[in-house]
This record gives sequence, C-alpha cells and structure tokens, in this order.
Amino acid sequence: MMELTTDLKREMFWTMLLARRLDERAWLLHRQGKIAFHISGIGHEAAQVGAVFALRRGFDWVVPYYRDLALLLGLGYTPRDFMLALMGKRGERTSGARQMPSHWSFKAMNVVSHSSPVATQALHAAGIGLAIKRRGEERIVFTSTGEGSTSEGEWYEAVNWAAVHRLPVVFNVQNNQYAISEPASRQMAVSGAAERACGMGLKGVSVDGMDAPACHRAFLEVFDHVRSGAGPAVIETCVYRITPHSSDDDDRSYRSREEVEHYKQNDCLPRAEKALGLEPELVEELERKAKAMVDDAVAFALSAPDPDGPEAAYPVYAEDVRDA
Amino acid sequence: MMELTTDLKREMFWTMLLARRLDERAWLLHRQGKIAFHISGIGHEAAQVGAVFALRRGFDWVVPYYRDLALLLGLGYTPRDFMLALMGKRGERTSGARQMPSHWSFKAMNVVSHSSPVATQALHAAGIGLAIKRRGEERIVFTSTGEGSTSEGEWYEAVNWAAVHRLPVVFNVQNNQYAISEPASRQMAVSGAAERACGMGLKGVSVDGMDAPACHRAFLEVFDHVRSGAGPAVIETCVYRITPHSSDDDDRSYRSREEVEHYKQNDCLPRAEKALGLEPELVEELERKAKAMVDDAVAFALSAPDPDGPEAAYPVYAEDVRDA
Amino acid sequence: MPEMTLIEAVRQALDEELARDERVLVIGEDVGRRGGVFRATQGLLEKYGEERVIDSPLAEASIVGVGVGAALYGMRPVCEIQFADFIHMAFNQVVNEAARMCYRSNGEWTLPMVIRAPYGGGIGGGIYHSQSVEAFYAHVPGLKVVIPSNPKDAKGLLKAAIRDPNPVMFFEPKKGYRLIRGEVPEGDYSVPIGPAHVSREGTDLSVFAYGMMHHYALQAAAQAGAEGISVEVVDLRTLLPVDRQSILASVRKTGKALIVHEDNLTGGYGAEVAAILAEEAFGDLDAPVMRLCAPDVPGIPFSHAMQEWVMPNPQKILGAIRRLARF
Amino acid sequence: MPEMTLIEAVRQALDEELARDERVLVIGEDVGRRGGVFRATQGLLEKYGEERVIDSPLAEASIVGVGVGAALYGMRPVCEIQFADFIHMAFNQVVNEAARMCYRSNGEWTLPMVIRAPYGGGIGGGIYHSQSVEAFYAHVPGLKVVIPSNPKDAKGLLKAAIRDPNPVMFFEPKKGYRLIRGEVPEGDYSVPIGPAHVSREGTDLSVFAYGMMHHYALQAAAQAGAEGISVEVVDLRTLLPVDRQSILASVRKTGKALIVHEDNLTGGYGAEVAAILAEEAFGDLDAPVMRLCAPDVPGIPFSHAMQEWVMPNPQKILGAIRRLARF
Ligand SMILES: Cc1ncc(C[n+]2csc(CCOP(=O)(O)OP(=O)(O)O)c2C)c(N)n1
Ligand SMILES: Cc1ncc(C[n+]2csc(CCOP(=O)(O)OP(=O)(O)O)c2C)c(N)n1
Ligand SMILES: [Mg+2]
Ligand SMILES: [Mg+2]
Repeated sequence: MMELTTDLKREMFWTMLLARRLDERAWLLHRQGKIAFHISGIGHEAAQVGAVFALRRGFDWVVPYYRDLALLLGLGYTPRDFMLALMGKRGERTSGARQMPSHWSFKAMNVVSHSSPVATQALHAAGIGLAIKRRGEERIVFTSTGEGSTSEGEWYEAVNWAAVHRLPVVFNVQNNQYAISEPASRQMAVSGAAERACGMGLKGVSVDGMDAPACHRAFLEVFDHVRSGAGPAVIETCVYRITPHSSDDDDRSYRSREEVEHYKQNDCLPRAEKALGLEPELVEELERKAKAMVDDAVAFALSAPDPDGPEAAYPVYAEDVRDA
Repeated sequence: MMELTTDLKREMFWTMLLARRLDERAWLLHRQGKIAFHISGIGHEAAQVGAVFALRRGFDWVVPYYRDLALLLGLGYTPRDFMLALMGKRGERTSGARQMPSHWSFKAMNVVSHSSPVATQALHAAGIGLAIKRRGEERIVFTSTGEGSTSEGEWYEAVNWAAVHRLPVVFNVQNNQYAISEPASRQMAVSGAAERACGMGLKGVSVDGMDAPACHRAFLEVFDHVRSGAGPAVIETCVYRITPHSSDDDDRSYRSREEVEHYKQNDCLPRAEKALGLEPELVEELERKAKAMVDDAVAFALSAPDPDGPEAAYPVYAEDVRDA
Repeated sequence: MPEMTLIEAVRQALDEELARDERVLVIGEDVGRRGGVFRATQGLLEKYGEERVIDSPLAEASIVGVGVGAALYGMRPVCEIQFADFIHMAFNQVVNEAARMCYRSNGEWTLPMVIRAPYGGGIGGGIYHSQSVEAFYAHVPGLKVVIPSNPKDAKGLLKAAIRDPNPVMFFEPKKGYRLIRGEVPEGDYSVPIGPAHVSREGTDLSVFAYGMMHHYALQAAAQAGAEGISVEVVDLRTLLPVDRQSILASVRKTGKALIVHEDNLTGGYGAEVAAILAEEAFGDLDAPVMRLCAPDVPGIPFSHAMQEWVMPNPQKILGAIRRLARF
Repeated sequence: MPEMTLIEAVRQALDEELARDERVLVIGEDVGRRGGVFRATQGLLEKYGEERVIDSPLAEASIVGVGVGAALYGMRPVCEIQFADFIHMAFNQVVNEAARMCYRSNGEWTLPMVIRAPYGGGIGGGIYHSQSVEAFYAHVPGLKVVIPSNPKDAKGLLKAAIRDPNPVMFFEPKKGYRLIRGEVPEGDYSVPIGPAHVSREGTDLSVFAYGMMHHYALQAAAQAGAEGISVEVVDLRTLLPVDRQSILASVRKTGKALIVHEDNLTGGYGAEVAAILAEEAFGDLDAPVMRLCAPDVPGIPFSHAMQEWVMPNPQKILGAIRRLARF
C-alpha cells in the first residue's frame, strides 16, 4: 500500500478544511438571509477527498452529486465559484445561475453537469464508461449518490449495465444514513449499499467514510481494479449527515439531538488532522488561509451583478450557446 | 415434503397437456392466416403448473405475464377464452378484445390485468402485497416475468419495496435464456435471476423449470415461507423458450437449430408424464380430450362475431363501464 | 368560515378522508415522520399509523406502481410525488398503467387513486423544482387532471379526487401553498371534478387560467377593471376532462380569450383551449386567441432575475389584457 | 433514383452514418444479432461490430441514459426504443436529462444524440404496440421532434438528426415501414430539420399532417381533387421546432385548415397547430380550424374492427375535407 506523501496529506486536509469552512459560511449566509438555499456536505469530506486524490484528476471523468463540495474543490473548483453559485450571480460557472447551488459542472476537469432528480446521473456514468471502453482508453468514471438514491430503478439499471458490459465505472454511495428524513432501513433490506453489488455481479466495498486515509486507500484499490479492466465496482463510504438535509429542512422531527451529537464526536475533520499528522501550527495557518479565501469569495460574490433576466432565453439548443 | 396425490398429479399433467395443445394449435392457426399474433408458453408449462397448484387458487393473488397460459388454465381460464382472445372476438374475457392475446385478466380468480411493457406489473404485485399486509390477511401474491425483464428498474424497485416492507410477494422469474434475441448474459452479470435477490435482502431460489414435481415442491416451500410472514422471495424457474419469441419473430438469426433441438430433448411434457407416473392409457385419453376441447374452442371462436367498432369508445373511465 | 392557507386545506382533506375511509392510504417520500417536505401530511402518521401513512423508498415509479397495486386490491391510495419535476420517473406507471387499466380490462379493474404533486415556479427552485407538468397528463385519456387555485377548492377537489373511482392527477401550485389564503366551509363537502368556475364576471374579454396563474389573473383583472376593462376570469380547475361548455360560454359572451399558464407555450394546455375555441367558437371570436405563457425554455432558472423574466405575473397578464382589449 | 421502402431508407441512413463517422453508435434492444425487431439495423452488427451496434439490457431508461453519457463523451449515439409505447420508461431521461442538458449547463455540455422509435397504429398491435407519443415531446424545449412520412425524408432527416448537435426524437410510422415506398436520391444528402414541406399545392383548404396520416392525407386530397376540391397538403415533418411560417403561409392562401393525426385529440399536436392559427391567422381564416384525430380513448384496440373505428384513414379524412370545403 502506497504511503501518503506529506504534500498529499496536507492537500487532503486543506481540501477538507476549505470545504468545511465554505460550507459553514453558507449556513451562516443563509441565516443572515443572504442566500436562499444551501445543501451541505458536512460530514462527507473525508470520503470525498479520499476519492478525489485517488483519481487521475483531469483525466478520469467525474459524475458527482450535490454533496460533493470537497470533491469539487479537489478538482479545482474555487470558493469564488461556490459563492457565485450560492448567490446565483453572473458568471456562475456551472450553469450561468440557471441551476440551484451545488449542481456541479466543470468541463475542463471532466466533471459532468447533473440535475436534481437523484440517481439519474448514474446512467450517464455508464454511458461515459461505454465510450471510454470503446475508445480503449485507460480512464475511469467516478460517480456518486446517496444511499437513498440506490432505491431508484435508474441506479440499478446503470450498475447492471456497467456490470454486464464490464465498464470502467466506480459507483460511490455516500451512505449518510438518511434520505431527507428516511433512515437507510426504509431504502434497503440489506445492511449497506455495498451489498447491493452482489445481486448484480460486480465488486462491492464498504469503508469508514469518516477516516480520510482509509478512504483514500480504499478508493486507490477500487480505482486500480476498475482501471485494470476487471469490471465496475460499488464503493460505499459510510458517513453521517451532520446537518439537516438542506437549508429547507428541519431534522428535529425525525432524529434525536443525541444521535447527531454522537456522530459529531466522530467528526472526520479533527480525525483527519490526527490521522494525517498535521502540525497544529500548520493547521492554524491553513485555518487563516481558509478564512481569508472564504471572506474573499463572499465579498466577491456579494459584489457581483445578477444575471440579466433575458439571459434566461438561451441556450435552449446547441445553436444558441453563447459565452457566459 | 408433501406427497402429490394421484388427482393432483393428473391435474398437473392435464393442465400442461392442454396448454401445450392449445399453444401448438395457435401456431397452426397463425400459419393458416387465421390469427395475427401468438406468443407462446411452450417449454414453460412445468414451471407454471408447479406454481399454480401450489397456490391457494382464488384466494391468493396472481399478477402474471404473457407466457402464463398453463398457469391461467390452472386457474380456470378456458380454451374458449383463449381462442376468443387469439382471434380478438366479442366476449373476449380479459379486455373485450382490446389487448393482444395472452394479456391476462381474470378478476374472479384474483388475476390482475397486465400490459405489454414488461416488468411493470411487479410493482402492482408489491402494492397488492402492501394491501394484504395492511389487512392482516394470509394471502400471498404471485407475480411472474422473464429473466430479461429483471433488467428493468421497475422490477428492481418492486422487489426492493417488497424486501424493505416485508411484503408477501413471490417474484417468479421464468428464465428461458432469451429476451427475444438477447441471451441472459446480456441482461445480467450473475449466473441467474435468483442471485439478484441477494443484493436486495430477500430469499432467492432457483429450480429446474423442466421438472414439474420439483417446481411444485419448490413453490410450496417458497409460498410457505412468504405466507408465514418471513418476507418476499424471488424464485427462478430455469426453462427454455422452445419456440421463437412470438409469431413475429424468426429465431434463426440468433441461435442455432442444434441448441433448440438439444433443449427439445429435455421437453418438460414427456418428462412430466414420466415423473408424475401417468399411465399411457390415461395420457391417450387426456390427449383425446384435449384435442376435442381445442377443436371445440377453435370452432366456437371462429364462429363468434367480431366486436363492433364503436365499442372502442369505452370504458375510458370507471363511469363508462358496461357489461361486455 | 375558517380561513386557512392552501396547504392547510390539502392537509385537512387528507386528514378527513383518512378518518372517513379506512381504505385511504398515503404513500410517498418523507410523508411519515417528516410530515412531507411541504408539511402536507404533518401529523398524519401519528394519527393513522405507519400502515396507512407510508414512507416509501426513494423511487417514484414505485410510489405510483405500488399505488396501482393497492388500488387494485381495493385501497384508495393517495400517492405523493415530492416535486412534480420528479414525476417523470413514474411516467410509465401513470400513462401506461394507471390511465389504461380500466379500458384495457374492459372495466374489470378500475383504479381509485390520487397522485398529488406540488408544481410550478416562483420559489427559487431552479430548473428541477419549478416545473409545470400538467400538459403531459391532460393529453392522456383515462386520467383526470385537477389543479386547485384556492383553499376551498383544494380541499373540496382533493376530497372528490380521493372518492373518484379513477386515477386523478392532483397538482398543487406550491408557490401558493402559504401565500394563498381563503375561507373554507366547515364540515364535509366536495367540489366536483369537471366544471370550471367563473371566478369573476366580465364582458370585454375572458381570461382562462388555473393554479397560481389564476390567482394572478384575478389581480390583473381587478386592476384592468379599475382601468375600465371588464374581464371575466375562468378558473379551469379540472384540466381533464376539459370543460368545453364553460370555455365556450364565456367566449360567447365576451368574444375574446386570453389563456394564461406558467408552463411553456408550445404544446402547453393553453393550446388545447385555443384549439377548442378555434374550432367551436369561430363565429364568436372578435379577436385572435391569445396565450400568455412561459417562453419555450427548458426550465425556470435559479437566478431571481431570470426566474422573473420567465414567469408570467400580474403585470404581464395586465399587459396582455390591455392589448387584447384594444384589438 | 432507386426506389425503396421507408424502413430500408432508415437502415441506409444508419449504415451510411456509421460508415461516415466513427463516433456514431447504435444502442437498443435486439439491434445487434437480431437486426432490430423491424430489421432497421439488419446487417449493421456484422459490418460495424459489437462495440458500435450494442444490444442493451431490457431497460429503456438505460438506453437513453447511457446514450446521454456516451454523447457527453463525444459519441453520437442513436438509441432505439423498440416501440414508442415503451419510451415512457425513459421519459425522465429524455425530458429531465437530454432536453435540459444544454440549457442547464449554459451550453457547457451539449448532446448530439438521436432517439428513434417506431410509433402508430393500424398494425394490429393493440393498446401497447400502437401508441403515438409525439405530443409529449413536442412540448419539451431542448428537444427536436421529427417524423418522416416517406423514404426520401426518412433517410435525409435521419442523417440530419444524427449530425444535429441536439437530442432529436425521431419517430417512424411503423405501419408505413414496408407499405410506403418511394424514390431516394443516390449519394449523401440530408433533409434539414425544421421546414415543413408542401407536398401538394391547393387553394381551397390546407391539410396539415405527418407520418402515416400524411400518406393518407395525400390519398384523400387526390380523391377530393377528383371531386373538384383543391386541397393543399402540408407535411409537417419537424414537429419541434414548429414551422409556424409554413403553417401560416398555407392558411393565408387557402383560408381553411384541417389538422390530422392518429394520436388522440385532446392535447395532441394538432392543438398547437390550431392554437397558432387561432392567434396568428385570425384575419385569414374563413372557417373553423378542424382537427381529425383519434378519439380520446387510452389506446388502439387489438380487435380489427375496433382498431379501424379509432384510426383516421383516407375515407375519414376525405369526409372532413368535404365538410370543411362546404363551410
Ligand atoms: C428523483 C428524485 N426524487 C426525490 C428527490 C427529492 N430529494 C432530494 S435529495 C433526497 C434524498 C436523497 O437521499 P440520499 O440518496 O441518501 O442522499 P443524501 O441527500 O442523503 O446525500 C430526496 C428525496 C429528488 N431530488 N429526486
Ligand atoms: C418495456 C418493454 N420493452 C420492450 C418490450 C418488447 N419485448 C417484449 S418481450 C421482450 C423480451 C422479454 O424477455 P424476458 O423478460 O426474458 O421474457 P420472455 O419473453 O423471454 O419470456 C421484449 C424486449 C416490452 N414488451 N416492454
Ligand atoms: Mg443519504
Ligand atoms: Mg426470457
């Protein structure tokens, strides 16, 4: 098993930290009435950096979902990008402020646009895998969803396609134990999403998603397997959604404060600090840097103009595409 | 394990025989240009009688698919009913000649109407199971599809629902190795449909669908399991589609004559004759009876009138229902 | 009469029907402990239990398909799709299965079931939490399609839908959930599925609308009235079956028609209304039939400015009324 | 020019595009060894191999969704849905994903892909092998919707669809697959997506139709001509974007419009054509806009007599032409 270099450890931690601070700021902005909506990745960061730093970034393809802020930051998405999206301002890079925040798209890094209906993107990942295989390339496709989304027929069809055609696709299920209010036991009669794999004939792996180095190792292994042509895989990262589902949600009706507190004790960020062996001084420095970047991004986005209304008229067809 | 009574053995064989002779006649009528379409159950009869005679007929619910002729005959559907359907004549009992032949519906026996899009009915079976469970009744629901249809997201969603809610549903997959031209290996990367079950957390069973007593035993066991409240099950009956997919199909482009011949050697009908210990004289008598019934049904249906065109105007809504 | 919001009226209808008829079930995502993401089912789990208020797996086709099965068995399921934008995953179950069950079985099987979904824009939901989907279903014989515009109708029509022996698509204008308040009769009542409702009488021109746009149309009509234009407003309420008689009667009186919906123009429900008028009111029309709809773009953007540009609103409706009145 | 059937023209287009552009893929059920249940893809597997002519699992959403993914990667997939009746299972992938990809990504991602499906009745297919589904998609901005009525257009439009940078729904009138023969130009050509085609000039009234009904409309028009009624026939061909100019130009000339489709009336594509006329040809119309369509029933029955009762045909079209001419 490959040892993590100091640089990589630092970058993984930095990405987690930046994601966390941006995410927290989003909640604050929402409380302040400055943004209308936020959907959070808090609690998912370790798993996402484990994945993204195991990818060949800019070479492999990524079909993400809305909680993947840390993953996107690892691919070069910036705090300013994120704040523009939260505020729906001109220059928003994923959709020109057409989509809600956290609906990623980043073509330069092979990150595909996704919609809100869950699990639909899994089929796109299979299609990309098909094209890669046809081209005979070494790339793989990474795609993610929550565990609730594995109940969708489209998720199953995608995994089944990939298994039948032995496509180079990694289906990551970020199992945070809830789909809005519904516990995982309302989605599946097996103990976790990795078990889903056995009915479809592909590799299934489950990993502690709060443990960044463990996630990184697990993803490296799975990516190697898939890249080698041995077929697709499902990899479940067991995390916990520390926040409500979104800024529209109130989670008190369906889970206890004690449960949430319990999982906060296992927060992946302090765990990563320890597991990755970051020096306290370095952490402090990174914290300062993160705060500065978040402040800058907020100020930048607040001062950015709104799009003009009539921009909504296009691009309906490829013929209408203009530069944003 | 319960011993089959002589009566039951005879009834099982008789049902298989009648189904076979009706089905063969349908092919003949098609060649003669007397009917437009036939979709065949030849090769599936043993599995179907195994299932139907293990059900509590008229008490349990049945959500079938188009190859279930033997199953339906076991529930009281008659040769005349079948011939009226093949010819689309007035009085056709499942749809008033609105649907293609072999699209069953038989309310008196709790057989639900199904459509042509495959696998959609699996969800209806789950819903019926939900209602039965809510009522606290002892009934079970039997539903069937081919193995190709297990690739549909709706099939997965249905099985998953049943597993999560522990519904009294039995999902029978009649694996005849082909979905039109596509071999099962194009549908799944596991060795059979029963394996699909393990990813969803329910019982999965596979049985030689050419062996009538074995099927009967397997279904009895599975039905008991499900009736006892232990949750749903998938039961795969391994059969072979001896005919082309339908009268519109030509199977020579995608499978060899040798392969078909090979499976004909294992035909479930002669095997059942032996396994069920039927006397040759009895078989001869049953053959005569079957021929007479088939002849009668054909004559009856040929002389039946067509529906009037304007009957097509109703019943769009429940308010428009008339007696056929 | 007590006043309440549209969403409260929906909840009351569900509550009363669950109490009245033990065959009624509620099935959907987060409808149980969470009480629905819009709180339409709040409190129902506690009152009626897990076997009647059922948190489904995250799978829309299954919500409808399981509902179909339950209805076949004699239940009266009310299926909730969390946002209309996600009903597309259940399209096959609605269109191939629910809508065609009665016809295909020559009436042997009928399906008393309701499929509810919040629809429409104006709430910052972006492309996938703002869609209008009624036109797809208003094209499908075998379905009924209902859209209430106010609390009284919401409660009365939903009760009628639950009691109806057919599959009823019940789309609720989510922007109006808390915005639209109104009086609701006490005691049990229902509003029949079928008839449109003339919500404001007028003589110069007719505005046909439903849902949130009906609410806006009334505002625009009041303003037009102040300017001396007498506008008749017709709340279509039931989109399928179409109430041709009410549509024709109004235009016979006014001679002019403006149709408003927030769904995009081309192939929207307004096309059917216009086509009916073009065929059956030829002699009555004094002006072209006008449609004021969202432009033909694939969604309502998240950006507030872009959202407002796409959505019809009272000002835009008033502008169209003025243009049509001048014709 | 060689003569061929409509299905042969489809096959030629696929063959030539596969040969011309290695990014073109064919994906669908039984498209490989079986060559398609209607033989549209016969011989292509042998010529282009399993990696380009792909037998998919039996799952329609996946056929479209995998196509979307392949197109994102730069392929040009041609997805086949075996019968249009089964496309409902892919509705979400078409409507939420394919149609909205360009807009939602502000043009960062575009989808050059085609979704082909045989549609329509008259072949004894019953409720689930006879459906017309074009109205659902002609309502969705971001899609193009094309229906050829003859071999020349089938080949030329399919080539244009494969080369188009947008998702194109390509519906083929299956009853015409072998019934409709015609000349097809030699060599590479395409027929542009967009413009309707005046297939017969006339002065008394305009008939708008597409697919099989266009074929019937020409027959009816010929008969009407023999009776002294001069009928202009317009083959709409591209349903979305709508060719408003051609529709309006024809009615400006004739003053009367009859719209024919085999899909059911209410909310069908004819409603949009009628609505355009009601709004923009008000001054040109000398008669009500007529629609001749299937009645509002949930399907075309298997019984031959009932099927014929539901389907429009040349006789029924002629009857409508006579009525309209007399107005
Ligand atoms: C098809 C569809 N149905 C419903 C929703 C509403 N919704 C948004 S997120 C969500 C829960 C998703 O749960 P899970 O897959 O576990 O992901 P998580 O949000 O927990 O990360 C639901 C029901 C949706 N976006 N798409
Ligand atoms: C949703 C849908 N897609 C395609 C078809 C066309 N079709 C009819 S039967 C069939 C193959 C079904 O194979 P399988 O499930 O194995 O059942 P079998 O016919 O072999 O018994 C196909 C593709 C259909 N009826 N429904
Ligand atoms: Mg989750
Ligand atoms: Mg099969």
